[in-house]
Amino acid sequence: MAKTLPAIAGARRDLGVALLRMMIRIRVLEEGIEKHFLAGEIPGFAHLSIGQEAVAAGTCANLRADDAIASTHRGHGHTLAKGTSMRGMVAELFARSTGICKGKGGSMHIADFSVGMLGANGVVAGGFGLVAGAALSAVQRKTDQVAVCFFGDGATNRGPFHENLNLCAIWNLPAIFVLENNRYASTTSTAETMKIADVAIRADGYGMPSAIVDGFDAFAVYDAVAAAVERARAGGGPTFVECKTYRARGHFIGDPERYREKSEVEDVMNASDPIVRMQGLLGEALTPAEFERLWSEAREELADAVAFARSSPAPEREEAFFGAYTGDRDARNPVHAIEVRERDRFMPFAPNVGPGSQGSGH
Amino acid sequence: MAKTLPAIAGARRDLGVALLRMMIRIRVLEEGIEKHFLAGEIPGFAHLSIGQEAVAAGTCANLRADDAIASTHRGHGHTLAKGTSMRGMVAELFARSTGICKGKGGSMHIADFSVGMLGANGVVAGGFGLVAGAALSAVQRKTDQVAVCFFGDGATNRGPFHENLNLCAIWNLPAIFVLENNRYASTTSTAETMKIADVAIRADGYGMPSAIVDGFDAFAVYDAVAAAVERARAGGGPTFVECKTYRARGHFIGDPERYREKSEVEDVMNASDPIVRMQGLLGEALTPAEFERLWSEAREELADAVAFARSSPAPEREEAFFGAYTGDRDARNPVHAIEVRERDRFMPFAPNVGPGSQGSGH
Amino acid sequence: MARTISFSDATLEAMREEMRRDPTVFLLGEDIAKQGGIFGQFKGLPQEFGFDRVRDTPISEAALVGAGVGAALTGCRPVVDMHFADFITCAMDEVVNQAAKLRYMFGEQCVVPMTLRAPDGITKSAGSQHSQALESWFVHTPGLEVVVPADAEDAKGLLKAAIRSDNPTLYFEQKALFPQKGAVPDDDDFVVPIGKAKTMRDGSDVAIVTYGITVGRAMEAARELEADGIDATVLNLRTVWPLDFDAIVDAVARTHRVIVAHEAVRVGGVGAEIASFIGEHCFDELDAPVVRLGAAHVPVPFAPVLQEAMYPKAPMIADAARRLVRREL
Amino acid sequence: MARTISFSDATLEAMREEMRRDPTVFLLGEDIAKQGGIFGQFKGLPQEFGFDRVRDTPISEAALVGAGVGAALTGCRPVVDMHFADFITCAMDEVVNQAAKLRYMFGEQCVVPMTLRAPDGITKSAGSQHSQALESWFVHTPGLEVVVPADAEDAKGLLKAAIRSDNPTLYFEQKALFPQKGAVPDDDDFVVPIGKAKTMRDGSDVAIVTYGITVGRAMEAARELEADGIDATVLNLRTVWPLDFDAIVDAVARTHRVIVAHEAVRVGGVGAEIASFIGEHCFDELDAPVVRLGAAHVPVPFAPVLQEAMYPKAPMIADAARRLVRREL
Ligand SMILES: Cc1ncc(C[n+]2csc(CCOP(=O)(O)OP(=O)(O)O)c2C)c(N)n1
Ligand SMILES: Cc1ncc(C[n+]2csc(CCOP(=O)(O)OP(=O)(O)O)c2C)c(N)n1
Ligand SMILES: [Mg+2]
Ligand SMILES: [Mg+2]
Repeated sequence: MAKTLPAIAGARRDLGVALLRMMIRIRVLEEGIEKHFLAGEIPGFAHLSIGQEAVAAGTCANLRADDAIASTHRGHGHTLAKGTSMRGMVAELFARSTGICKGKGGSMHIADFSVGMLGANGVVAGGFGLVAGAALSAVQRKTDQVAVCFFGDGATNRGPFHENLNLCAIWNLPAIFVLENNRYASTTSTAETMKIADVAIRADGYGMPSAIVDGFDAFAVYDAVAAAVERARAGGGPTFVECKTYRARGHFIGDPERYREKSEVEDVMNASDPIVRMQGLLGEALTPAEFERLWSEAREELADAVAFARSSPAPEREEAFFGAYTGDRDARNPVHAIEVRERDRFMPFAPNVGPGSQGSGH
Repeated sequence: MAKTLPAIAGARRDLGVALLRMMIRIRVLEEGIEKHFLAGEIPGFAHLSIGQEAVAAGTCANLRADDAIASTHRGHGHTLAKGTSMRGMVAELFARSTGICKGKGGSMHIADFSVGMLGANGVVAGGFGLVAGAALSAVQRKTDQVAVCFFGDGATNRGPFHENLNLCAIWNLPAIFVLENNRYASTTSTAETMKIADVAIRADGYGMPSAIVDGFDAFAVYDAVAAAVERARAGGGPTFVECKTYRARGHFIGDPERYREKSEVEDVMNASDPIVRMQGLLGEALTPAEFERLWSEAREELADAVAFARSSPAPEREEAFFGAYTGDRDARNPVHAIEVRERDRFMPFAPNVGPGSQGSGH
Repeated sequence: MARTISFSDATLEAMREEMRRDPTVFLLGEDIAKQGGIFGQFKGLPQEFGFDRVRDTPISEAALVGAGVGAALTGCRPVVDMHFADFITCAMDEVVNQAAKLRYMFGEQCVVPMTLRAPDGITKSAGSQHSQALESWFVHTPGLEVVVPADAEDAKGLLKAAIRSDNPTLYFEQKALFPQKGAVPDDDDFVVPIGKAKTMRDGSDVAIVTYGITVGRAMEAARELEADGIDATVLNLRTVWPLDFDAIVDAVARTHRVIVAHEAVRVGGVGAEIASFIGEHCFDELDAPVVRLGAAHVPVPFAPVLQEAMYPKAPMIADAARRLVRREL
Repeated sequence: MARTISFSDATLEAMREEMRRDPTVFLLGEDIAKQGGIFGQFKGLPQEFGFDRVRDTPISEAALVGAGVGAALTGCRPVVDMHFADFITCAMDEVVNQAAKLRYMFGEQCVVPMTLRAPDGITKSAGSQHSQALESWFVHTPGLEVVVPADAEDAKGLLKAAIRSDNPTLYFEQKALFPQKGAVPDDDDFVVPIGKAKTMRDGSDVAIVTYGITVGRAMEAARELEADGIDATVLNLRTVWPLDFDAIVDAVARTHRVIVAHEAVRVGGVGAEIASFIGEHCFDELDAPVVRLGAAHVPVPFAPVLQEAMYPKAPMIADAARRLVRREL
């Protein structure tokens, strides 16, 4: 039905296509992650953002490479949208030495400082401080950079949400707080953990302006964040943007999802799949062939990334003992010297096998 | 000028006199603490609530002995108002074995479980969790007890404020949050640490009802808390009560107070001293003689408490090693057995002298 | 009579029995009720005791522990699930400055019968922020009891003891142990006393002093050592504070050679307390240095090959024992 | 050339010099700017560097440290004042799960050049919640550096080193030391290298390995011991992680009798790591058990007489040394 809308033209059309391309890349990447996780090629935990792609795409389209974002445990979309390569991401999830974090981080701890991606975070609400700090850093260094924090509804019940939003508000820091309100925190419905309909009201308690947008509409997210970024760059301080969205998959891959009806998921996705939504908004401005090409290009990109990951070696066991501190790796680094001395007493006898190590692809 | 108000009669008059008596007892106690602290009879830190007496008196007049309160570093008024004896308090501040906490707590860590006083707290915002828990406990044990949390404006910028108020709201716990907004957190004006005029707006973020009252008017505090207590006992959930008040002394005894003008303090106290205010509200209903008697009785009570404290012994050094765990004190208590074994290796050689020990009055 | 059940079911039995026994026992935690907990360790509890005594909470660790302390001060025996031990860091003031200190600083006016359940340890590439073993911090924090079960029997008996204890008790349950099966006595009043260790195996050549999941690894090492004619004692501490110093002294006296092993980081770990205690109190009993084994001084990495390289397992323990006995250190 | 200044002024000089040297250095803390800090340790800084580089903050420890980490990741060298070390517990996730781990788990893509200043220790009946010494927790947390100055020279040189370090560094400054005066070299580039200990006194009968405020107590004990003809070495560790193991081994080799002393709780303290390391690496060098001295396993009480009874001071250290030398343990 959305198809009957008037077509969108010019720059707006190009933006829409760019947002659509990004959402499709995220969808394809995460469907791939799901497949390879279930195939045992990806160790650890993985949390998918399928259904929420419009938030990552719409937000990051407003950012420069030198702007910062902090992400969550559900960060694949944010990471890709901020500009990280699929190769680097997939290799990381496959725990390979060529991963963006050398295989030390994985899905829950993926970061790419080359594009200002300060990391997924295994700690809910872990990103608030990092973003407050990145925004404060921009002020201290007198740049016009901004910092964006992605977080879920559940994270807004933790203390660091409160402390950092207040801090950013009183100091007018160039921070944007993008809430992905997907109605659940793991097995728990948001209605059970807060008495308020819109989390945005909490921003009033910090004197911070807020907006509530349809998180399935990448244009709506883009426009709200664009205004926030403009204000932040101009020294106007932080903004709170609540995106109403939905998690179409389990909390993590393998979640039995006893806390909601399958039909609820289907109903939401049938009505609001952000990719279908954008296709509808573009209408005539995007031919079926162009739409198909976006998918095929994304699939090729993923296939290349998976091949790259599979052909990459696992990290050397030796790597486990390096990298906690700065400094060169030889005995001149005191911390390392101690590690080596202690390790050499017994670590060499640690067998290179164990429950998880199958997953390493060896 | 308040003197020209119509006199108050009956039960309201008796309430007013009771509130006035309590405020005068608090004032006299704290002026005594100030004097004996400066005389070197009270070790540690002491924070005075002079100017804020109406909040402690007006709140606690609504509570039963089996209701709980959690206090702050500025807790003398709350403690006295909840029913602790001056003797127990002064002996504690004097670090005597007869103190309510055996001399182990002091001003910042004074508690009296016999009257539901769960403790002053050296950690700002330390009381929120204790009150949420006491309120939850009342629900679990199916009683109609309520729990009151006293806290300052500065404490509302800490995470535990956020987490615990939300928890109490969603579970409709019988908790009352009494904010003593005295305009400063130590050297820092509240205007610098939050962009909002009334902290009460933060309660909206939890769906918690709130009230803002003149914290210099003990009747106003009493009435607001009375309504909150009634709602809480009836299962209606928590209430936030913001009391606008003022700290007439330094943050702690000895504070140079470089962050505000002396005149500001004088202006506020001239206009709003809660004791003068109540005297005015009572008008003809309280004779000058009755008013004077309230002061003289309080002074006698303090003199008795100070004499009691001075005549009480300091704790035995041995006491230092006991009381961290439950269990009898002999070697059958494994924890204690270890403590004794380890202590006996060297502790007996710890000299009973040191910088602080002069303060113990020996 | 004993039955063989999983570690996770053993904790479930402990909860069920204690909640039946004492109406003031209740559970707080994230995602524990509706779906029975990440490890199924709470399955069926809300159905029997109601959602008021098994409460799903917001993500508010500081409030959960703070409220646990408040409830413990006022007549309840709350059990707070930390979801992952790593998130104790989100409630550290409540554990260290409140729970641990209130009884002492208030002159013994109160007790704090709160139990914190903290699923911890290294497994399945959970990564740096979901794999820590932090018990050492709490051994260094006066006022707390700290227990670490090694098997189903410990899991049940120590959880019951923790809930019944009037002191705040941290119960570190290692995630990798949840599925492991073991024998559990058929007795509703079976508890494992806090502060008492258990000798799992009695040998004269070397003593492996350990706790938690490393007990199983030590037993495996001991079997391996048997082949080389080395007879090892394995001491399961069960409680890491208060430590069973008498049992430790006894193990040293019987073997004169000691390995202390745990999964937590070796530097500053509980092993350091034990090894230095042995040095202080058993100096003349020792034929060789006390060897400490623990995780390397790095965060826990994601890649399985890295993860498996940095903490002690059976082969490493066995090798250390061999070298210790042969004086090859 | 050297000048004699107070410990607190030494930290002030370090801040001023580093803030002049590097515009990305800034300070966050509660009540530090308007009134110059509880110990006057920030006096004059906002006047020279402005209130943007010396920021009074809300009471939001988790945000201060979190923002410190974020600023450190993005090109600044923040210094965050914890007001009292006890309040690190309010930001423990930010210190342990963020600051300490990010570099490692992100494959060394970033550095975290943040300094946490933590005024700590026992003084003036501040009570259980304002008197702790918590360095041991952070020695057990891979990814952090931990320094504890003993005098004005250390205070200045270690703070400058901490600020210049690319690793997150905890700087524990003991409150009772703030007024103490000491000599400080006249050199804007004087730094005390992290990871290197300093021999304060060289004696052959016994080595007292210690750090922070206990160094002065050990020196006092050493003077007392001289009278009894006992010649003590006093090793000031300066950094407790990474420990200067070479200096420790050297002190043991020269004396064969060792006391490890600190004000922190003895059980699970840094002394346990040091004593067990000595046991492992210097077994044959030891003529007697390594003796650990530290605070008793209780919270710090309020009453002066109680407070003064529960942590080691010069007479206790001297007595332990005498008994150690005379083999009376
Ligand atoms: C401090 C902390 N507590 C608990 C968890 C476990 N946990 C991981 S994700 C999650 C739910 C988060 O919900 P929300 O913030 O809404 O994000 P969403 O998963 O919906 O994207 C929980 C409880 C954690 N990782 N960190
Ligand atoms: C967690 C924590 N941070 C900092 C401090 C130091 N401190 C003690 S009182 C205080 C100010 C508290 O202000 P407010 O909450 O408004 O209470 P008031 O002193 O005005 O009564 C501060 C910063 C502390 N005790 N605890
Ligand atoms: Mg959510
Ligand atoms: Mg205030």
